[in-house]
Amino acid sequence: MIPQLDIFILTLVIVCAIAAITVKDLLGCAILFGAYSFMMCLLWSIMGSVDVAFTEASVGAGVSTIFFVAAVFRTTRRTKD
Amino acid sequence: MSQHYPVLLVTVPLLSAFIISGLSWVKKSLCFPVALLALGTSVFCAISLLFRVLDLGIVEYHMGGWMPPWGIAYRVDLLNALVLVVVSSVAFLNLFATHKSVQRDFPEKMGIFYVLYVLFVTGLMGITVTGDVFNLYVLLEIASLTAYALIALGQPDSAPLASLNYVFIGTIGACFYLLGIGYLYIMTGSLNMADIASLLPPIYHSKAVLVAFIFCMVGVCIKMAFFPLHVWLPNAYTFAPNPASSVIAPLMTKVMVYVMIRLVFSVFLPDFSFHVLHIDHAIVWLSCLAIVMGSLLALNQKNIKRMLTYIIVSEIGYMVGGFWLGNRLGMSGAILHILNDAIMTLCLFLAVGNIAYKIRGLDFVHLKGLFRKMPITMAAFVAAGLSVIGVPPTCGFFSKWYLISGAIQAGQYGFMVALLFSSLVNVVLFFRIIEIAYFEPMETHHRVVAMRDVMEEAPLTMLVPLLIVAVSLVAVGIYSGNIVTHIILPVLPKGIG
Amino acid sequence: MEALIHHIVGKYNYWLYIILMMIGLYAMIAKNNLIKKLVGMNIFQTAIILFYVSIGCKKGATIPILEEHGAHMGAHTIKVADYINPLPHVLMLTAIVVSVSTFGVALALAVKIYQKYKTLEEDEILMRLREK
Amino acid sequence: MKKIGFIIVCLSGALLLYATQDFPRWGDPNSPASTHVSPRYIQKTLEETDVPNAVTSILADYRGYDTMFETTVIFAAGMSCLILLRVFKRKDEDRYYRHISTGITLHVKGEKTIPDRSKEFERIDTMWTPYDLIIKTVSRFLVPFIQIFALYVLAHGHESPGGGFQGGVIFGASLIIMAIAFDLRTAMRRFKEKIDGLFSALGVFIYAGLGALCLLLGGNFLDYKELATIFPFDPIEARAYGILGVEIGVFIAVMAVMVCIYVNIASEGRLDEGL
Repeated sequence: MIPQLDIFILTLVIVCAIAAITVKDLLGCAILFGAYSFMMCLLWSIMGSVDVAFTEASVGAGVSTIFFVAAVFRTTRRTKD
Repeated sequence: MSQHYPVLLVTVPLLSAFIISGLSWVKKSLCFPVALLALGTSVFCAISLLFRVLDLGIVEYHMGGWMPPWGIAYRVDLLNALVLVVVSSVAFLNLFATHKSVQRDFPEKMGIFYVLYVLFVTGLMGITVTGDVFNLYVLLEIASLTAYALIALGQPDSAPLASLNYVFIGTIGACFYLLGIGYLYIMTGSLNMADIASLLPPIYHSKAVLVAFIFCMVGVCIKMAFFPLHVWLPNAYTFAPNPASSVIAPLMTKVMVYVMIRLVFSVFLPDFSFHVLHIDHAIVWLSCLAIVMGSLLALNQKNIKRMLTYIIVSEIGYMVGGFWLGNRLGMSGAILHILNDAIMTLCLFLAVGNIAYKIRGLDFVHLKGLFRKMPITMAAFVAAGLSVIGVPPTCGFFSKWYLISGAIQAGQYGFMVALLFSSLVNVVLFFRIIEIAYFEPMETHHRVVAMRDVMEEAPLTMLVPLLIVAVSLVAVGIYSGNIVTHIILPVLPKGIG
Repeated sequence: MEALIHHIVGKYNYWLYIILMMIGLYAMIAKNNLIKKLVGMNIFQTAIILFYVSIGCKKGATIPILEEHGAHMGAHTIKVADYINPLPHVLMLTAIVVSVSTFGVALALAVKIYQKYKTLEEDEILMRLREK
Repeated sequence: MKKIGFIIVCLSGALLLYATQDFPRWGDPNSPASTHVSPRYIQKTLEETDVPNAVTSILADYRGYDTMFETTVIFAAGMSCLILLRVFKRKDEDRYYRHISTGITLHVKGEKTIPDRSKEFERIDTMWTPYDLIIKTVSRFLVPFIQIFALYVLAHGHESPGGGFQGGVIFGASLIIMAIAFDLRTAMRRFKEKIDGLFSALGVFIYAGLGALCLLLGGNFLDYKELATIFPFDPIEARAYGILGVEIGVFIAVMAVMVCIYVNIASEGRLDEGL
């Protein structure tokens, strides 16, 4: 594993996390949240836990994002914070 | 077959949950009998297990035949067995008692309701019986997840919001617990309770173990609604549907108190918790605060169910404080109170369920003249109320007696004063209800009925379990001496004075 | 200086998981929108998963999938230090599943709340409740 | 609230940072976590279970009991979404139909209906009309491949990353893609709600039932080596096949539950219109 890559992805994860909770649009939040999950999945596959990374890629970045978008579709995109 | 009791206890309801879920699409009327049969089997297994443990000592069971540090093991001692009997019988009685109101309130979703109910009980029993810290987390999540759903089925206005708040706070609690066991894992490399306990003593002074202890305890305290962390409980339990609240309220918090006791006894060991950390005084003072604040907030309520939820908050203070007194009397009082409080809370909530089955609202104004309308239900309610207050023949008196003697022995007079204060407040609370229900005339629109004093009791299937519970209040009280000497005292570890 | 760098490289993964977890916890407590709180909850859970995965890590080891021919040479040829610790991975598979289940149920609850109040902001909902 | 939140967050963050001082270094092969319990899994997995992927063997065998409850959590989530959102009474809502040849839309109120599958009219959603030829065609091509990949992930879980859970999620996702690209009604016609409910229970039932079968054959719960008494395997192989069996159970349950949660959220429990 390459430390530079590791640190780069760790930074991206934190940026995505902060962006996901500050963006003022829930649909955008859903997509950023998917990106966050995907970055996390990359991080874990760098650390060698392939099974966890695979699960996170299919669940966190895949299905939860779909649930999220479906819920936003049924509710609203508006958010005050 | 008898060596398989620990696992049958959990897996019979689990398997039946899937059968019920299948039946709910095919033939709804069969769901209830299957659930009843499954929980009845668990009651049988739990009681046989208790006798087996009394005869043979600790019973172990290894899942998949793998030895403990590698596989998951169940380890049943008298404490587990006692709590298992409580959990299974409370769930069984409540299932039987609330069938009518489930039928009335959820005609279409009855099957799925029973699936969630049985899974909830499975989760609680799994928490109680397990000897593996991670397995405990998974089962905790099953119990919580089903509890969220059951609570959200209540009042359509506020129940979903209360439930969502419970989701947030409950998840923080469960995650703190997970983090705590992560810290234990990084320091010891094991997940089995007995194994961790044998590996911990050399590293007692490590900072990570201290933080692990704090996070596990905070997580468990959130789940059991210990006073400053209780904010989710009153709303969630008040707005929950009656058939669900009368199983969640008696069991969830008590099982979490059990988890706290289990963590102290078999993971961190009393030696660490009492002699290395010196936090027992602080926790006893916090629980005094919990008792006093719970009672005061209960005084402030105008809805009977909401009042009961605050009484639960103060009862949690009894158990936690009694346990952290750190002597044999206080600890046996706390463990006995798990049993007693489960029965009392069940009785109170079943009575409230019966009242709600016949009357529109549960505010105090709706209770006027209820003694004439539902005398049997109200008699059971009063019996449970007397037990909460702590009047001698009922079981509440005995556990309170142990707690108070424990407080005196430990020199914690503040805790004693808090207990007495809360008993006084309970007197006010229950006599206020008795006054409204007995002396005030019935509500105006019932006046014609009131003149003739027509009894309008809940159906027999709801009354009989209520009466069984009310009788067991007294029965457990009478036999509490035996329970303490034969079941509770042998559980306490040696080093406790 | 050398010691400091040594220290940082040894622990930075643990620090970053703490930062992530605190972001999640802060969002859960301080955000007003229910769905934002949910996102915070998920970040919080994922941070704990990151922590566990970091526990399992071993420098210079490969993924915990053994090569088949190892079986014929006997157990003593399998060097433990060559493979990453698989136990935390298993625990975290369970934790991921739990987090997606909680997420699904919480979204269902949020949809139900929206049906009733037509808003997802907590203060607006509480205002509606108080008006009644 | 923001200030209180900030204080709580800072306090717990400081506590956690304080504890990291005593941690073993990151990636240290001699830390207790890597030397106490886990070496046995790595050394013995091939010998004892005949599965090269240590994660799969721990997941489904050494700690299989956890995984059974993990699947139960998923099942409970599916049932919770169903009971929370599902509306069994059909509400008389406004519906829109499009006359296929002319493109005129009809607005139908109340109970009067045009049969949903009549040849001249097609039902369209009130909020959202997914009508994109490219997406439909591409998803029609992709779905079978996704499903085959899901089955591959399931079957190959012993030797490579993956297993029942991941496979089930991917298979469920393929059904969800169908629901998004066409519409919810089309997908639900292929995969009926009743079947979905039965599958989700069946999957976990397979898992727990296999465990109970081992118990009936005389072993402990989930002791797969007892399967060798009724099937023609030797005990070690029996463990590998037992793991495959429970993975299939997990696959079925997860697939069904993912679809169940999605359709209930997307259609607010009416299984009628939705994303």
